[in-house]
Amino acid sequence: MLHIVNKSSFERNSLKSCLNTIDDTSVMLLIEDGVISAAKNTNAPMIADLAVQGRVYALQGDVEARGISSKLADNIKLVGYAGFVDLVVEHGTAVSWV
Amino acid sequence: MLHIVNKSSFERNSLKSCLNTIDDTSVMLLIEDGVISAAKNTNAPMIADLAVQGRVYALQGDVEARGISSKLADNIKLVGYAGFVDLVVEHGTAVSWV
Amino acid sequence: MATKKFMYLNRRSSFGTIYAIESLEVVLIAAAFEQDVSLAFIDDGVYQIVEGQNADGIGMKNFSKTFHALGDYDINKLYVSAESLEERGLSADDLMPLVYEDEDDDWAEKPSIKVVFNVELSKIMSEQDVCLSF
Amino acid sequence: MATKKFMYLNRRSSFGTIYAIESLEVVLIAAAFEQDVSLAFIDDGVYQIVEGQNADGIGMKNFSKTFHALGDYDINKLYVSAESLEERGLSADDLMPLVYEDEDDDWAEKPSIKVVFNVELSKIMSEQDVCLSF
Amino acid sequence: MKISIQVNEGPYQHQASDTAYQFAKAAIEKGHEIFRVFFYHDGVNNASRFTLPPQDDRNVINQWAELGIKNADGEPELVVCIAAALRRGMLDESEASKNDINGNNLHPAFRISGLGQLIEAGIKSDRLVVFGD
Amino acid sequence: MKISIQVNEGPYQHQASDTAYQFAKAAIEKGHEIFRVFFYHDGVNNASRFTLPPQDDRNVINQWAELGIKNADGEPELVVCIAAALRRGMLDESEASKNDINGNNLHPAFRISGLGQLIEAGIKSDRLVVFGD
Repeated sequence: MLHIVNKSSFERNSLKSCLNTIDDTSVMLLIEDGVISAAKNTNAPMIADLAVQGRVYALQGDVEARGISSKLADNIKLVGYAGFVDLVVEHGTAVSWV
Repeated sequence: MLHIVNKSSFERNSLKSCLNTIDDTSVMLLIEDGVISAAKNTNAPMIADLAVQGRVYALQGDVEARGISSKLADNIKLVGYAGFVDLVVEHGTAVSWV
Repeated sequence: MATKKFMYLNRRSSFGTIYAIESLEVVLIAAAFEQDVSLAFIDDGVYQIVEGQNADGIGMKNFSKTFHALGDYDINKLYVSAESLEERGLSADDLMPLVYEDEDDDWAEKPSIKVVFNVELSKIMSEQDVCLSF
Repeated sequence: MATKKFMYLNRRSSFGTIYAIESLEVVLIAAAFEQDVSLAFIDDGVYQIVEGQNADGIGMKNFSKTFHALGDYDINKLYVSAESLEERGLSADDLMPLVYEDEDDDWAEKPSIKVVFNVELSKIMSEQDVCLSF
Repeated sequence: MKISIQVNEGPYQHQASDTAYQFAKAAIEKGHEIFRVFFYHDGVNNASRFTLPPQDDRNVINQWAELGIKNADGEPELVVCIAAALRRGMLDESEASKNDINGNNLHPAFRISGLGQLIEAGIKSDRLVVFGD
Repeated sequence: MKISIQVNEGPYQHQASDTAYQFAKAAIEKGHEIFRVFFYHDGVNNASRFTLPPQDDRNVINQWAELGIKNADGEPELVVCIAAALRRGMLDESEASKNDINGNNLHPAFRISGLGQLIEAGIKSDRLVVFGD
């Protein structure tokens, strides 16, 4: 599955809820304000394990818009909108944690 | 001052942010999904100190709508919309943590 | 049409936003399509099916009773997060007694609500073909 | 008209919602009313004034440069929560160098941004007459 | 006391407009004056005369209209921000014709005006209360 | 692959519609088929022909319209939920006249239909992706 998180983990509980239910074979894509969770900050440990496994993606346009390109946490994979489409195609059912 | 919180402290960080800046003379009013924070739950300790001081109000209609009338944490004062108006009148500047 | 597994993911309470009621509107329409339908109540979504909601004081429509109709439409898989309930000081007893009649068991009345831990929820989610989020 | 103390409370990042840009639109209009204007950046609001935002990749308008105009309108009290910065792994050096010219000090260029701890922010808020939240 | 209100969200999607209405109604019943209600952000969508809620639900737009909040000149003080309104498709007759749009949707109990009206409300009122998401 | 999209929020207030549009555009460019875009909740406000954003900003409504998402019969597959639309003041000519409303605001690149269209999109598409608040 592809889990899509679009909110900052500082503002909302959606990243936490996603992490509570994501299984071992699914990947996560951070979009919109969700990319804030991909920056080096006090919330970064939440996704560190998943990132080490290469299972955390972030939408590049949103990362650049928020001025955090140079502050990304380790092992985050950047994708564009075409990469977003590929993730949807490759990973089966998409779950949006809106 | 009157601090107004309208979101659940499980979903958002607004109650926490309000508590970070509320001063000793201000009161807090929980409205809409903010009343969820007035129920006995794992987040209740966040407002316990303020509630003991008689400084936490919750909007009764919202409490009843969410089915938590019988589960309110201690020392929460219920008000109707008229009481909401009185709080605005009596406590000076209103700050909404939308 | 092929049968697919549809999950409706509900994470917000009843009245602060319209997502709860408009989610229920989709579920009622979905019943006509004879798909495999599951509802998940996570986070503040558990408040949607709490017993004793009364919206008179806020001038809004109380739609929570509509959940009782779901059983008649063969929608009887309502998964509720045990962890979400517990955090909120709630238990299964605080929820509406939603039931359905099991046609494979002489129409015995059975509960529609299943309180499940996140690990089970995770497994149920992974079996879905479509997830609609509200 | 009487002079009042207006605070603009910004708690969301720049592009996920419109609140940031529409808040800035109010602030620019407010300048014409010669009131006492303060801006507070708390929580993800601190991202509004981070240096190096580039919205080309999401097809949206990059309005962050407009913050540089505030000094020309005598809006020079931008309070930024130190705790919010720190949680986000940011420091004052990561913010845009927003300045104004102080007419009481031979038009010397001074920083508009003041990083303050919550306890100071609390005091500043308590002095306001009007708080507009975005 | 003079009280003004800012509404940041549209009808139905969020409770903000409902709560703001109940608050305004209670304030009027207690003898206070609602100086102005300013609809900003998606709040501008509260002013649509096209809104058709289900029969058994409240009509948020008509509720506001029935409060009859007006100034001494009889002008409505339910004020819709023009910048926010245009980018969200809320038009009065004048804006529609100015932009060559056939039709308009502003309810006559509301009027469109600039952001200065929000600042003015803050200055001239004893209190300003914000309702939003 | 056949992909459908659900949009839960209106234009400008949230990024949801922008992201959904960029996703749809990228999918089409990669040779996939967008079977349907279903606008639900405040998402119905993406279909207003009255929308007038500032000159230097994107026009979210026209962006969607220009994607030209249609079915084999040439009908638009930008579908607006009728129940959500009526309670938010989004009307086509037929709904307006049925309800004695003077005027309508639906952009011709969109059509109004029932919630069944969302379920059908879920059944007939290989993927359904939700964009919201």
